[in-house]
Amino acid sequence: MERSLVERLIAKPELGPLVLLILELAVFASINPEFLSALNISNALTFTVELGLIALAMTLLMTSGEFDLSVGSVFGFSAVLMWTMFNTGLMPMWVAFLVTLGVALFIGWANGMLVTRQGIPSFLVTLGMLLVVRGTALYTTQGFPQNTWKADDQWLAQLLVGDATILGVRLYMSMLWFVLAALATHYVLTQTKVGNWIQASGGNSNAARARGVPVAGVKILLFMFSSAMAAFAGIISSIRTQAANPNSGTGYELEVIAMVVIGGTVLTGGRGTIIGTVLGILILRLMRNGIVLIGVPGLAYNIFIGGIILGMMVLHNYIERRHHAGT
Amino acid sequence: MERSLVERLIAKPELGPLVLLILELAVFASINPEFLSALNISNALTFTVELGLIALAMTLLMTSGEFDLSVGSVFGFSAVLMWTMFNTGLMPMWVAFLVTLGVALFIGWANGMLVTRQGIPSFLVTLGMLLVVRGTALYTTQGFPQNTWKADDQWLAQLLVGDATILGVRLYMSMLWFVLAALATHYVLTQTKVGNWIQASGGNSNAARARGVPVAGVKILLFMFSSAMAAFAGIISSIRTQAANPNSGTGYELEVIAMVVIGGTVLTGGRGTIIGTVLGILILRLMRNGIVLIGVPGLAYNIFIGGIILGMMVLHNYIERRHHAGT
Amino acid sequence: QAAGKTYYWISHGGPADPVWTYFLAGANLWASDTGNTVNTSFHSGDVPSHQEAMRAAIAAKPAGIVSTSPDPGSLVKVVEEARAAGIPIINFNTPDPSAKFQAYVGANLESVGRGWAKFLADNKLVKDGDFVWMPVEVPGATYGVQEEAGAATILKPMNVTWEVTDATLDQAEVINRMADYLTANRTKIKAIIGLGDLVTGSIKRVFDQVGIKPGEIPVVGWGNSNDTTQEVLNGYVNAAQWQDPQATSYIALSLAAMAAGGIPPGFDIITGALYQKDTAAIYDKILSGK
Amino acid sequence: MTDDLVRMENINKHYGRIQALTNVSFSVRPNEIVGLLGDNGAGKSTLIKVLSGAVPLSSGDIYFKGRKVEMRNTADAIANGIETIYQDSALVPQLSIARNLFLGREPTIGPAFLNRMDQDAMNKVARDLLKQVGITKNIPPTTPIGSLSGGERQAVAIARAMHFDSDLIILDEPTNNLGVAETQGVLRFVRGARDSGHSCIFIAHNIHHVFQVVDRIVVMRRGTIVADDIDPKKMSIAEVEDVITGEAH
Amino acid sequence: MTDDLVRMENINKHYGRIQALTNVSFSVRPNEIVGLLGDNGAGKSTLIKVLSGAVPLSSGDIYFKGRKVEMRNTADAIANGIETIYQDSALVPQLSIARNLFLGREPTIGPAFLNRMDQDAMNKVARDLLKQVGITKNIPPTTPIGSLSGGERQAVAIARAMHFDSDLIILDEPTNNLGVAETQGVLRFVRGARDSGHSCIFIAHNIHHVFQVVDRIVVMRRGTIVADDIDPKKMSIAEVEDVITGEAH
Ligand SMILES: Nc1ncnc2c1ncn2[C@@H]1O[C@H](COP(=O)(O)OP(=O)(O)OP(=O)(O)O)[C@@H](O)[C@H]1O
Ligand SMILES: Nc1ncnc2c1ncn2[C@@H]1O[C@H](COP(=O)(O)OP(=O)(O)OP(=O)(O)O)[C@@H](O)[C@H]1O
Ligand SMILES: [Mg+2]
Ligand SMILES: [Mg+2]
Repeated sequence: MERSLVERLIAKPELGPLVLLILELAVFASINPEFLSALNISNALTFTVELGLIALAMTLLMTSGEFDLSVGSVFGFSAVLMWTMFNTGLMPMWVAFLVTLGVALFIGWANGMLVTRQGIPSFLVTLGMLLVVRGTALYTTQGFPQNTWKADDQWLAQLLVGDATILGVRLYMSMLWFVLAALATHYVLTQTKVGNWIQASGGNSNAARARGVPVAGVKILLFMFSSAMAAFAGIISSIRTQAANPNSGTGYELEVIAMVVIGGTVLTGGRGTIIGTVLGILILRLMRNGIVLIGVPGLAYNIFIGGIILGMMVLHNYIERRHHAGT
Repeated sequence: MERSLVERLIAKPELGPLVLLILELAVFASINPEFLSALNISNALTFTVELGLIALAMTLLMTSGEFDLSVGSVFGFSAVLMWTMFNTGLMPMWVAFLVTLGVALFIGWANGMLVTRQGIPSFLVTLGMLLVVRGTALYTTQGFPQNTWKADDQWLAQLLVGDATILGVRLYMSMLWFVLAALATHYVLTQTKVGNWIQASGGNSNAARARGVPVAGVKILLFMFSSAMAAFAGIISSIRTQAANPNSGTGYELEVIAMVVIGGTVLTGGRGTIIGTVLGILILRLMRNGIVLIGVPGLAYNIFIGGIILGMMVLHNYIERRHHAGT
Repeated sequence: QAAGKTYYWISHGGPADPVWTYFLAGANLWASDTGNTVNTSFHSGDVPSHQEAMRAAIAAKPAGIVSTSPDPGSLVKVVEEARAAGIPIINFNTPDPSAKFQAYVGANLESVGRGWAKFLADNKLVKDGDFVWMPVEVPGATYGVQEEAGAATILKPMNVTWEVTDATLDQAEVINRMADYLTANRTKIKAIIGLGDLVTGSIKRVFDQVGIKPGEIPVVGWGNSNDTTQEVLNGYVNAAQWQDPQATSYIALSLAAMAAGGIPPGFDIITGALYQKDTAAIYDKILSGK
Repeated sequence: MTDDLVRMENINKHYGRIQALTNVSFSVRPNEIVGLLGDNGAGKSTLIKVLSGAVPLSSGDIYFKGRKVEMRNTADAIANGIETIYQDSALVPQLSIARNLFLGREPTIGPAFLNRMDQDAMNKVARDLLKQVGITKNIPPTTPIGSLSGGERQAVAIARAMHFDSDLIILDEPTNNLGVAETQGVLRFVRGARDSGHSCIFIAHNIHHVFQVVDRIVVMRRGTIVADDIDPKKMSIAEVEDVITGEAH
Repeated sequence: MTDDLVRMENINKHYGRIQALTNVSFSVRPNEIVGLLGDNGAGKSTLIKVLSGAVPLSSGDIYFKGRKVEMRNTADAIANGIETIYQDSALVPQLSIARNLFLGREPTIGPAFLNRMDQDAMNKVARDLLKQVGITKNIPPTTPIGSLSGGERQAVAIARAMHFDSDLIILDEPTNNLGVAETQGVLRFVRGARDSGHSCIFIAHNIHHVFQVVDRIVVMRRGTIVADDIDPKKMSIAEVEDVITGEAH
């Protein structure tokens, strides 16, 4: 009983998030048309992609059954690290950039080793790492933010976040990086051997191991990937916002995980979808942007964010039910 | 092949945390004897028990396979709510107290319903609830802290946090409440039918359901319990610190969960231990206290906390291995 | 008042940092006085989201924007965009000379820090070789950094040493950590500078818990919260800095409105005063009057 | 035939797109052992899951002792006196043997509000039951299920059915994983159940076992019932196998 | 006898306090089907788990083709050409049938660095294999394992062993859950394996099945081997059952 294409589309787990996104756009746009203005769209997108990069990596990691709370502090730390090395004239920017990525990879590797070899739950490992990394950023800088003036005339800076205005919409290079990353991760998860191993590791690690899948290896790799992406995002963000503050990135971990989960990836692993994550990213970020735009009082901000998340999940759940009746 | 008492003790999962705690005490005390001074002990304990009350409830909840990120904001919200109602002269303190607990129970109920009936992962539900509750606290108070000076002459305040000085150590009533709560929860988890249902719900909810265990009911109840305890702790804390600040409790959720996990309760449910949690609570809080006391540079604080958590888990894991070799 | 225009009031503060509640109150008061709409938002020091809000505001084409500066240099581009869009934009609470704001309203944080140190020095509360403790809610946030820098200009020459410690924004945690630190270094600490309102407001509670008598250790710091004025009145805090939070917001918005009306403000307005027991009553009235 | 213990009429069940049961009518008389046979995917487990409230039915009626009943969840079924052992034996690996045996119906001791389990009693009963099922090696009833062998787990599941005497006992492939001794234990138990007036639905692929105990054989294929009144005394194993595989004539 | 395919010598294995294997020596010759019998908890699964690297042994040696080998993990075993089907059939419920079949050894297509799975090939092979095992009803190979019936899952596990022809194929109670047709499929496969020169360890409680295929029967009891060279042609089922239950004389 092969299913028709239409049926397959409807049955896709991404349907829920998609409907939510469209609904959201409609509502905000109707309240304040500015919401769809070129200017606003480009604004909304810029920061979106920076968190998005992390969310993509987190999707793979969560599909393999682990998650990483330390991304937020790696985000802040790496920017500080790179700029310190660069500003103090220790090395040219691109070297500093590579060194920073190297450090991030090491952090991820450490997370992975502790989780897989020591069998410590990833919650504790990455929570501990969060504190260590954040602390290091604070201690080394003594809390002073790094200035990032000299960035503009750097080819690397241009390559990472250079912007171009296309039909009135200001687009940053980072958009491009995000799209590429999204395509790549989607390909890996759905088309490759490794993708199959990732899902198996999350779905039933014993079974995977019994088949000779290097579960530990896969997870370590993904931890490294998520750290690296966090660092990459942190650097991009610091160049764009022209600020490298040891505190930046605080609390991003929860937001990123929320994006991934809203997208339909399961917290406990085994099932993951990049398309869903992309939708989840847009849903959450546009919501934040829209709320400011329609002028919700600052202190009520959280009420709306939270309320909408809950409402959306109920709706999402309703849609799911409609289409998988019985099961 | 019944095992001997000694063997059973050694095989207990709580052994790990216990060793860690003793080690910790030894190290800190040796570096700075002040650590064991009456004054310091009472300081360390006061706040400890307030977080501890939440951790106890969280242990039961996590054993049933769910967790609650909203406890932190309920902690802050309930204090604000009670004091607003009391200060504005709406009602006498004890009524305000009961009403607040009622509201907290409702919040927990809402969490439980969304998780069990709607099948939304508790991560999202409680994250959303976290934001809504925090937001409400901020919006309704416009961010203004509620003053709590009038508390002292209230019998309820005395009952909750009245303090007595025993052999130079200033002890608060809250200590007593914590001990009672610990005993009660331990009894429930290990001795009662409900306790068996809690473990079953977390271990294999399908099996539990198949046996006619009201899994949803159990979880809803536990969500309500954890909210109520968070509120109770929040109120106690507000009376002691003489401040009801709408954003107090921020980030407690992670700390509390960390306590529970360090104690040996599994994030994924099925296995939980109150004794372990109590040890976990002491380990984490005394660590925070000890680090400051041995004079770690202020900004390096987090580095040490994180580092010690990681180190401890590795050690813990080592101890476990030693005693359950083979398995 | 359908006629009212829309203004954006954007802050890097934490929504429940006591002092910010007074800034907010000022903004709301201005709104009701003038019948204009003021959209407010807090960003707890998160630069990207602060910028995002600014841009969202610019997109909404309001009559004017008033904003704090989360980090030196972090708003340069955004401000340019606002100017380009012809939207009046005023800086308040935390100055950022590098960005082309039309005007700044608020305290000069470096001089505030210098003021505290000077007070300690002038009143012989610290001498050569002493140690000063500087608790702060969020290490690395602009306000603490600039105040520390300011204080340094006085303390360094006297070769007084100091340490900044992380107290967090959580009341219970603040008390807990400060109590711990005090217990540990009680003998060493000769004076305390509270770099933020929450920490300064917690001095009484901390002293009580550790068992230190009011005045035993001299304290200076921020005085924009009810708690602190009480502490000044009761002798826990020797001198506290008032920065006219409501006034700051009110004037900043007024300047924006003025600029919107076509009168360009070509000047900064520096607010603030260091008060002691004798004058504390005034501020107590303002604050408890909510 | 209101003398039926349970009667299911025109049951339909589909999982999403998959139709697992089509217009199935099935009944069990008091004090009767029915053997339910059929190839893989025939719908046996689904049928008994519907009957025991484990999965909701798409359409159809269920009568228990002549009275129409709603099986909204397993609790309903248990309340009606239906005890089920599922194929994917539903045990909680972290819990001890005894705690699993009594899960959902733990005996209590002391004042009710204390809600205290009588663990000693539970362990004692558990020990005896394991013997009855034929587990010779003595395994402490406090051993967590997780550390038992495949068959030992199955045995525990069986033991549970033995203990709570219900009107209808449903066994979905109970002899899987079981060794010689244990299997004999189960079959003995089933006969005993009938002798003491209970009814039983017995699902198994090992026809030898089925033939040793059942009074009547029902055969399913592709979600429908193809034969519902085969008398094991009047038919050979080979013939029944033909019916199952659909080569009957 | 260095002509053994595998030889395990003085194997000991304990889980914590529980001694599951005591001084077990066991060997399989090339091109031979060994039936491994024993009551529940006898140690059969543990023995083959040790052999396939699924659990570490406490002491003892393993020789493969005369060469001493370390079985640190299942990857080692697979590398040595040992294919195992565990009793608690190790499948990933979320993954499709095809993805499960090839898990760990997915065929790739296109340039290596793209690491791309050849999903069409996988699906095609999967479809054929399901037929071979005897699943008549056509189930799309993209169906997630989670929505299969007990026996259908078992069949998938078997199919896997069929596809990758390894020197030694270990089947731990493969006929559990299987219907008549499917069971015949498995037995046919085992015979075929031998005819094409492979060896096989066949664990089952259903002695009828064992007798239909094996060359030699080994019996375990309480973690030791009590008989290791029974010729099914020279002994009756009843006699073997006695050996298993320990009533031999
Ligand atoms: N949860 C489910 N989701 C989707 N389809 C299912 C589900 N459970 C069973 N099915 C399908 O329903 C049909 C009947 O399954 P069922 O388990 O009742 O068969 P069975 O007779 O018990 O087979 P077996 O003897 O192998 O256990 C099968 O085709 C199976 O694929
Ligand atoms: N993970 C484990 N932890 C502790 N004990 C175990 C574990 N696995 C098996 N055992 C014990 O080891 C002994 C042998 O188990 P094993 O699974 O090898 O038996 P078996 O012969 O396969 O039985 P069955 O025919 O029921 O599958 C049993 O007593 C069992 O309780
Ligand atoms: Mg079945
Ligand atoms: Mg076995």
